[in-house]
Amino acid sequence: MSGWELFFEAGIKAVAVFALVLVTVIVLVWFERKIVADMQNRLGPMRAGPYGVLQTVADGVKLLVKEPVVPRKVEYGLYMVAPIAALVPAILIFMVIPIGQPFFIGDREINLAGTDLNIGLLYILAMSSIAVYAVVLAGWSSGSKYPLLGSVRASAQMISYEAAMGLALVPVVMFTGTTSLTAIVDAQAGDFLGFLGIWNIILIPSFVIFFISGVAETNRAPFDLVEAENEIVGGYHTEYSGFRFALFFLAEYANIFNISAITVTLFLGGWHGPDFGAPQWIAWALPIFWFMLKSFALVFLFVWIRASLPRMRYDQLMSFGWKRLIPISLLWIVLSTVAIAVRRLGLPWT
Amino acid sequence: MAHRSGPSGFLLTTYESAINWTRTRSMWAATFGLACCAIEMMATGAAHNDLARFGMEVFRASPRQADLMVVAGRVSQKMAPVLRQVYDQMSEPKWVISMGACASSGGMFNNYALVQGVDEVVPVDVYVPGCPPGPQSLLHGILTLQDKVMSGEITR
Amino acid sequence: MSDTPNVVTGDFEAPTTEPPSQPETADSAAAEARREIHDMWVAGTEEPAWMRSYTNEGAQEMLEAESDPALEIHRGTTVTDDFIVEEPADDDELQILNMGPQHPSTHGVLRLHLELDGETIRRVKPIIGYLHTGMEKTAETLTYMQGSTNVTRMDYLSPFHMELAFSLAVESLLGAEIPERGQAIRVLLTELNRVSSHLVWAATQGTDLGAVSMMIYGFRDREYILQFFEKVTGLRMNHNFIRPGGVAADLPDGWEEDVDEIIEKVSRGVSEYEELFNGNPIFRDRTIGVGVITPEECKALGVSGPIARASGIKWDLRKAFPYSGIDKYEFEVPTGKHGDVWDRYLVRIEEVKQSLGIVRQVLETMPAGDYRTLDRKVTPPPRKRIDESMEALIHHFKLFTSGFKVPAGETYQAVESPRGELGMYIVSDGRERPWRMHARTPSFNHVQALPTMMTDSLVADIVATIASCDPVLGDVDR
Amino acid sequence: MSALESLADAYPDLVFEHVLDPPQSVAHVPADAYLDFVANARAAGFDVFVDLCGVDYLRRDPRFEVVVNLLSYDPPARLRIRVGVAADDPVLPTLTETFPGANFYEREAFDLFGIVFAGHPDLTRIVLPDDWEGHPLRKDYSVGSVPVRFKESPKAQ
Repeated sequence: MSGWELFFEAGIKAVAVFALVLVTVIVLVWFERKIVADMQNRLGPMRAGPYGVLQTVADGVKLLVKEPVVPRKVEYGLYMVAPIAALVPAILIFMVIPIGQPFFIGDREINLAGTDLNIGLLYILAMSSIAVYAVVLAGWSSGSKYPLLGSVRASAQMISYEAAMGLALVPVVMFTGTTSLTAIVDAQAGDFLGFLGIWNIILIPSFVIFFISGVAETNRAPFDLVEAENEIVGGYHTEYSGFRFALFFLAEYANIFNISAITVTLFLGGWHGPDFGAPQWIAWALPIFWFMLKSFALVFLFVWIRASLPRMRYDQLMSFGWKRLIPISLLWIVLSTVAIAVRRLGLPWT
Repeated sequence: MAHRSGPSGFLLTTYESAINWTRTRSMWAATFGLACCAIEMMATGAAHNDLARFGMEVFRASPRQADLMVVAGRVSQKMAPVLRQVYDQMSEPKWVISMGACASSGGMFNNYALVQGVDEVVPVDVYVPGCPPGPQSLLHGILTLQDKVMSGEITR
Repeated sequence: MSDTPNVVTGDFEAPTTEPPSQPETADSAAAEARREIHDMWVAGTEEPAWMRSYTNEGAQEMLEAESDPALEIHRGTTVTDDFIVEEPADDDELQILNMGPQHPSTHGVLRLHLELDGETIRRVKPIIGYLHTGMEKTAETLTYMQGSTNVTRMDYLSPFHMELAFSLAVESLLGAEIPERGQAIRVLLTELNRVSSHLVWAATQGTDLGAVSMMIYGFRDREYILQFFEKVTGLRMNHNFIRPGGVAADLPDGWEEDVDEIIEKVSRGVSEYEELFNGNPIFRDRTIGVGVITPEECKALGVSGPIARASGIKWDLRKAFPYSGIDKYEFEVPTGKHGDVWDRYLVRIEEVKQSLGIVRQVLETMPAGDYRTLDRKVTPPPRKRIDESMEALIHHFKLFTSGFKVPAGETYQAVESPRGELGMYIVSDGRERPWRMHARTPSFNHVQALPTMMTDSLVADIVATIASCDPVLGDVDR
Repeated sequence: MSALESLADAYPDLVFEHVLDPPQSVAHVPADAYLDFVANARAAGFDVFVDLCGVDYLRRDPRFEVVVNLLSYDPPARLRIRVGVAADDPVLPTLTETFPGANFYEREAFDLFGIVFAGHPDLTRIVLPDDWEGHPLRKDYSVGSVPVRFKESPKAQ
């Protein structure tokens, strides 16, 4: 294996991930608008392409050609950097998620993930924290009051939920014994009684806490305090327009998909799923299909939550994070430890 | 076609109409409700009339991200500077629909308090008549605006 | 404006009095400094200097911080409570934030001047007038016949109540008797209007708390009622249907089925809202104990309607001073205990059900007869007579061009609008046009009471409190 | 004894009108007894502030009138207080000490009629811009209507 081949492979993967993120976001936004519309007895986008499938394209291109206003009072450098700082981590997170079964070209194994980091989980936690910096910086650098309130809220929210998110992952690591996402998916291979996948979903408290923190991490309803339209107008992106706003928009939806994909990877068996004895050329694509299906099911959950729940208040959000999620995570870690110990060493009195 | 003043090469016109297509299909309105008409504007966004069909359910609270200002209701002398400021805060290209009799001409309130027509403050692209205009009238106004944008009648 | 050709509603002989000099404003240097801080909208980044000098907006400052009895009442700190210790906040820590007039949750063009300590509101000052339409002046130029066209545009969510209050006031000066069917139609329409107004409240309350679907649901159910209104009056809003002397026309054929359908659909919708909200822990957390106002404060500030009822005052003008034969129908007056947003939610939802009950009773007991008074003085001749008789045509023409004369006198007539006591004070000088018409509108008091409800709450609670007061800015500014 | 009767006993000189439909009582109060009377009315049971507005009678003396509406919840009764205000010195004491709810209404009356309420904590214009000249609801103030112009018509050019 030469260096060129590695470079080539990495290049293709990077481009592919970027393209995948864009396509997913385009589908995702349309999906969300259609689902929300259906839940509200409406039709949703209908005019841009058949059933409005090109709606996101129209939005994106329009924002691209729209005038980007830079208000007078901004901190110029940070104001410009913030949208990029929002989007880059979103794409970087997606780089480590395995979206399908590894396959072989000749004797070369191609892993269907941007890269297989052996510290994948830590990497994800680190990257998602950086994404919050973008929000904080955007709010602060706008030099205006509503964005500032938004960024203050964002930092408080990050502190509360980052901790819960990290703690929720500890039992997963303890059960699977690895922090590599590929290895975690592999650990969920096989089935139980012939049809139930042995997924990490048995760690239900972890799953629930991780998903809730994920919703908070992506600033989605009911935790969308950062951009609460009815309270602080647009929050951190109030002063952004044109393409810079589009980057925030893109990052938000990419993050939604990321959280769904990570949840699928960690708890729902990743790309594992029945292959129904399909022929080789279909069986190759089935894992990707399962992965996407599971991810979009979770995205649907995101949308469902958004369509039905009111927004939480600042202090309630904090107390929910600190007084509920974190203690439960800690308790669950202790229980998991005991369970693992029992599984390995047997009951103490036997 | 006589009134078209933009570039005339084939590629450029195609590009131009593609851009115009995206603009018409994704015309985000600023939440700028003033009076009775604002209620009808909200009703237009609701289930029965569903502005979302045109990709317009995205009401932007921040004018910087909005393309369209629907001046829905009577504009008082006190509100006029604010209205102008919101208009100035919107980024180009931007359009204005004057919704209802009061916004278009002062309506039945020809008195000291009201600006007699919002076109004294901001340039208006489409006037929607009615007091208040029903959702169908507003939709018609929006479609008219889209036609005008599409045909290049309004170039910004 | 005064140099333009004008219509003067009074007589010209009167001496013009110089407007009295305005009281001295606060220290101009301090005001100037404040004005620098002040920004009109969100950004505060683009306010050109000419605009500031044009509107002189900054002059509407927060009150000086000295303790002033009225100010204390405003801030809700007159309640002496041993547990409350005033935290001295440094001026540097406070920031002034303008919410509105263009803000998604100020229900139009309300502007709130907030003094924030972090996210906590220390002081609030509502600034109104951005929708001032001069309707009270316009009313002096319109005949009584045209008057309801004007008033119906005040509170655009409950136009029938505005028309009813105006008509009742004019009728009490005229001494006109309205036939039973006309009264029943009035009750039917006003109660349906109460339901539709409360549905808009439900929509905005939900959406302001972040439940986006509620917006659509509320407007969806309201649409059924508006379609009925359109069928009856020809307009979806601003109907000008209830007029002095009765109503403009009889109900259309088949109205019973329509009303029946509305009752069924709206009841279903309301039970959907309850499903969405009643057991929802986030909704309860967001509303319980938020925006509290006590009965004493309600009385002193003139707060009425569902807000007063939610704080425990069992008072409904429909029970206390029945109008338009509403005492013939049975209904309950729901009350709350705590006066918070949650109780207002419960009270309003219950009011919707009670109103639907009244509508059901009207549907079952609609009397036959005339829908307007037969007094030829105020009622135009029937359409058929105009074709036959020249006198009728002239009478019709005179009535609609110059209106009818109303005996001199003054009256105050109030109805229970969806927002509270809606009063109409009319002074007549015996001619066709009111000498003075003043509308006592409930939202005006509610906006005034906002500081009392909001002080020391969070930004998110402000939004919930405004929505629960359900102010209509057309009603506030007139 | 009802609230109204006790009030009438306290002020034997005052003129009370009783209107039956709708049931309300009207008291004509001289300007110097105004504040005192309202405070007594509140003590007598009319403790709900309803309304305050100005009226311009133009040719009458006193030219202005301030009309205050009070309400008693139990028993249900309305009291309307009418106070004349002279045109050359349109000053009345403020009600905000007794009823904080009078705050906005007094500002409105000041804004639209130019009646000054002495002692009001923040007597500024409320519905009109601060730099407005004149008081529009006075009878000698024009409605301010502008003739309808059609922009495309040749005359308007």
